[in-house]
Amino acid sequence: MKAKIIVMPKKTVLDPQGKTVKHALESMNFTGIKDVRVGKFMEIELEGGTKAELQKKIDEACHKLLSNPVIEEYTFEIQ
Amino acid sequence: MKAKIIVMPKKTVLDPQGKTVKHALESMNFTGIKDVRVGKFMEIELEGGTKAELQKKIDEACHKLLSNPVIEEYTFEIQ
Amino acid sequence: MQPLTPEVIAKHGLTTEEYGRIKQILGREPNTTELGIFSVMWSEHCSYKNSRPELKKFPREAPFILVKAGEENAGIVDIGDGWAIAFKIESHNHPSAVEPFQGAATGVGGIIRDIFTMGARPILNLNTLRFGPIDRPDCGRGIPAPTGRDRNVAPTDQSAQNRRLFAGVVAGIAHYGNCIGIPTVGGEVYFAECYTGNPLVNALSLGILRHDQIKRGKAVGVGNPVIYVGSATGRDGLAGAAFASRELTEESHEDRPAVQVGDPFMEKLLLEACLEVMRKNGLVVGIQDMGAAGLTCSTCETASRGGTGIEIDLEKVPKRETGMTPYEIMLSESQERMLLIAQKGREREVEEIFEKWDLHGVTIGRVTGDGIMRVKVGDKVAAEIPARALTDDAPVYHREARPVAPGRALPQEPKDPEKALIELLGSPTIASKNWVYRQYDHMVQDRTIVAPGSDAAVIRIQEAGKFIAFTTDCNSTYCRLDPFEGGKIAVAEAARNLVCSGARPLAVTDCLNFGNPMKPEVFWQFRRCVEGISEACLIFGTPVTGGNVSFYNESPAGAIDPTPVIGMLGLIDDPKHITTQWFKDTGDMIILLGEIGGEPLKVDLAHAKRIHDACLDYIRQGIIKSAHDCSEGGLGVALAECCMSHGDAMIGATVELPGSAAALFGETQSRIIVTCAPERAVKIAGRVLGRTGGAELKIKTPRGELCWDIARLRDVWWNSIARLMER
Amino acid sequence: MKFGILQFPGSNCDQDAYHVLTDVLGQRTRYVWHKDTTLGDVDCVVIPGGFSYGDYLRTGAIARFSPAMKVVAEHAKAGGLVIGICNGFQILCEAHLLPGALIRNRNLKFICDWVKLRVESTNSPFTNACRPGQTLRIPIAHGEGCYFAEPAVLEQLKREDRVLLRYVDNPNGSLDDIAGICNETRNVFGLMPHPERASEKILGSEDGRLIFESVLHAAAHA
Ligand SMILES: Nc1ncnc2c1ncn2[C@@H]1O[C@H](COP(=O)(O)OP(=O)(O)O)[C@@H](O)[C@H]1O
Ligand SMILES: [Mg+2]
Repeated sequence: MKAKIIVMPKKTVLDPQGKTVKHALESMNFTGIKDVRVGKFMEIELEGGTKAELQKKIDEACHKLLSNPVIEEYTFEIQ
Repeated sequence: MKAKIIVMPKKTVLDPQGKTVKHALESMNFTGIKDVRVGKFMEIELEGGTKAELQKKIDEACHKLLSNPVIEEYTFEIQ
Repeated sequence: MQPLTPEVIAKHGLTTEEYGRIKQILGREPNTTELGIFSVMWSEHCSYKNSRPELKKFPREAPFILVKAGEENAGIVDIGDGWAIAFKIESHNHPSAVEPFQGAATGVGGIIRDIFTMGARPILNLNTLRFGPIDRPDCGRGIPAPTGRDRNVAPTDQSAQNRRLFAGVVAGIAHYGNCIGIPTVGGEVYFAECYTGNPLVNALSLGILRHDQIKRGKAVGVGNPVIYVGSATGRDGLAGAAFASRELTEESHEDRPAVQVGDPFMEKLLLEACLEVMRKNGLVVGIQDMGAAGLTCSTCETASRGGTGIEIDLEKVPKRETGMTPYEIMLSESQERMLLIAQKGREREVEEIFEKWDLHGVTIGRVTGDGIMRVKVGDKVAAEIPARALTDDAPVYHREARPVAPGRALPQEPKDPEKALIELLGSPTIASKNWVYRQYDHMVQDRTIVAPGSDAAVIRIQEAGKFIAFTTDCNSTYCRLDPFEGGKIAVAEAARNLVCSGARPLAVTDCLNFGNPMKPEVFWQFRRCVEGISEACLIFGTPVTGGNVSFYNESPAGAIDPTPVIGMLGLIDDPKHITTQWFKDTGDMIILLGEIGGEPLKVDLAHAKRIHDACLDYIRQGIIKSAHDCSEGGLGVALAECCMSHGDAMIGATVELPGSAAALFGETQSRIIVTCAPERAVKIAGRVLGRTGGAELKIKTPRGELCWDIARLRDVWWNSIARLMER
Repeated sequence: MKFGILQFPGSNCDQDAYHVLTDVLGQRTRYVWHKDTTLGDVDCVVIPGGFSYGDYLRTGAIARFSPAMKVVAEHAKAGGLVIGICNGFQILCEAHLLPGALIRNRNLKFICDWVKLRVESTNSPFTNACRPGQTLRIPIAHGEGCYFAEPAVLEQLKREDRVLLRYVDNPNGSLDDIAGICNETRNVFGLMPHPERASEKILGSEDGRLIFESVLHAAAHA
């Protein structure tokens, strides 16, 4: 199975990277951009375990290791 | 509308970050991990334009700026 | 208007008496925004209300001081030929405990702003770090994790937690300093139990400028525009007062981040743009960065210093989020923002320079003549307070101090001195810090003559044809055992490190990290350390030009050991004087300046000064080839470092020591190991220890000969931290 | 010979390069602002180190689109000399003026240290003052200096003698120990180490000067 995890800076936290990318796109004449946010995408290939078990394990991993709860939030999917 | 973009290192490019995450997960007693890859996730909020137009624009942005075809590949979705 | 309940007042950290004083100043009840403004300006961080009477003991005067301690954002000293140096150290301990990477990064960003605010171009950074032990599988004894956030580790494994903090802090400092292009040229790292749960992160920055480029944080010239530039204001760093803002806002239901995210790229633009604006003839009247309590602090302080008032309109303030209240805007700690007071009518010139750097300067208000800090939202007044009341009328407290009997550090007789030296060299506090400084760009700007790895960093100022040395020092164990002696020793060690590098000590900045000052024992430690530092600074002729106080460094296990970090600047008169700690040639004489044995926890300052002067004198006469100060681990560690700290050219030594092995590791103060060509040894007043040469360090003692392979010593010393961190 | 040093928002080794070229080598040198649309009389462009646009997104990714880079590409196409140091190398790769890419160091950490480099080819305007096989001592300071290219590209680089510098002890995981390469026409050079930090004895090495002196040598014999 595969876990796909998205980790994004929290909405209220400054995202310097997103801000800079927005500027760059605009200076390339890309108009109509309201906001850009840049985060991480992780793909974990897994072996064994039921979906429910993995769900729990991945959630724990996201919380403890893969994201920084102080400034980031995560979502994931297991397929 | 919103564009959600995933940029991942190509399979042929080494991904030390993925390897490090794999190790860290294993040292947390997370077993059965076959592979971890770490990439980027970008969310762009857009105003104006039809979906088809945006599709074209985002594809161009991905190709030109948001990813480097030498080392990365991208996929995106517009919602 | 909503009445302010006693709980709201208490949660703002204000006492009933302080609240009474606020009402008296205003002649009415404050509103919540005003309460927030008073609470930050009267906090320890901004007002130094608990420490000010003690800090007055520091010697602060000298003919070469251009901007005195406490006058401005950083002190400035004259280094001759019209050139000057601004430097300062600041703590970012608590944010780093919560989020090590961003906490440390924004600490670096903050101190850099303090320097360029003065008109100086920052040319070097240092960092002083303290963590709990990183080398024990389980050292926690059940102390909970600092944040309850246990990334990557099981909660009981404190050592792993400390490693995570250490790694995060170093990466954060690297991130900010490297990106902005200021070399991080030195610092220190200690590991001790008392910092578990309360790491210390002190960042220091130093900049250069011409005398006529000094800028002040003064709002003068009624009618002059007040210009805001830099990052937009968000709800950053409001966690401390989050309760209040939560009650106050309906629109903001989101979690407020306690931690600010730094943007070193933005700061680089600000740095370049501000220096360019400041250097344009008469354009900038006053300037101040927005640090803690951002807008509040910068507006009322500039007005207070200028003897004026200031009026701003919050509608004009660039905001990152919608629905922000005046309270939130005034108390936000968003990073990378500056406030300028420009000359009226020349706004366009300011804007043009900012635009060149892709920044937007926004005029948010003007200087007034009524002495009032007036905050408006459009036409509505949100706060109206006499500016002086916020800065000069802050309460001052004389806290109770209760002495603690001094402890003693007795040198122990190691059973196996050969093993003991290897263990000492491998212990994280003594081991090489290359794992740290290799992550810092310590060479950018083409100034670094002596990189991290010798007693002090040596930096050239090519634009002025000058050379300076810088070091930070503090042994907090000494300060716990005897705060007065510990304070003296910190200054003496800093001076010694400079002297060993060929520099003449000039001036000091200090970062006083202590526990809760309401505890009389802690306050006594604080007072005694300050007194010790003061006495030593007097003797060495190095006035204190500024610094920072960080109280409330407490973990569940209690207060940290007193940690008054000394940052000291030295001047090198001639590049020929630049000296490093490692042995240079085979066959040289090894000579000790100072005593072999002696009371470790005492420093005789007059004696120390004589040793320093002698050492500098030998360096100036070109007699000695290397000089290394003896600190932690005594002669044994110092000799080993002389042999192998320069990886490309290691040279062994054979020395003879009288007395027991304790003499080998005892930490007697005021000692320097120097080398010279044999025929010049007669010119040196010291004790000949032996000669350099070979691939071993051999020490003959009355109990027999000890011998170490220096490659082995090097391996243990050089790789110890990397092995712990990357296991 | 006139040098032009590019300045992007976030460049931070621009002044170092300027210092070495003017004060140490006595060359006529000026800055080229990233918004400039002409190089004027510049013969050799130096793209300095630093963190252009904060290194956000990818190193060099945003700088590559600046107006000045457009004229640098034209300059290169016309045979003009271009040196990209560190971030400059990253920008040249992003701009496709050099093949491959620079990715994160294998240990995921920024590394600032002295390294030894081997001169693999002296057949270039950037290394002609070196001896073949000469070892140079020059510092590195980067977080993303691991060179990567597809196997076919690497083959071509080797076949065409375009790897000019290799690390003696690979510090960052670079493919085939590559520290510096040039383009097909040998007038565009990218390297991760900082020769401008090793051009004065007092800074610990003068080996970096050989790179700049090669350029002067090439110009004198052009
Ligand atoms: N956090 C740090 N950042 C940069 N350099 C450091 C750091 N910690 C230690 N160093 C460097 O390592 C060397 C040894 O430090 P230290 O053991 O404190 O020396 P000393 O005892 O002579 O003061 C010094 O050059 C110092 O600047
Ligand atoms: Mg020390």
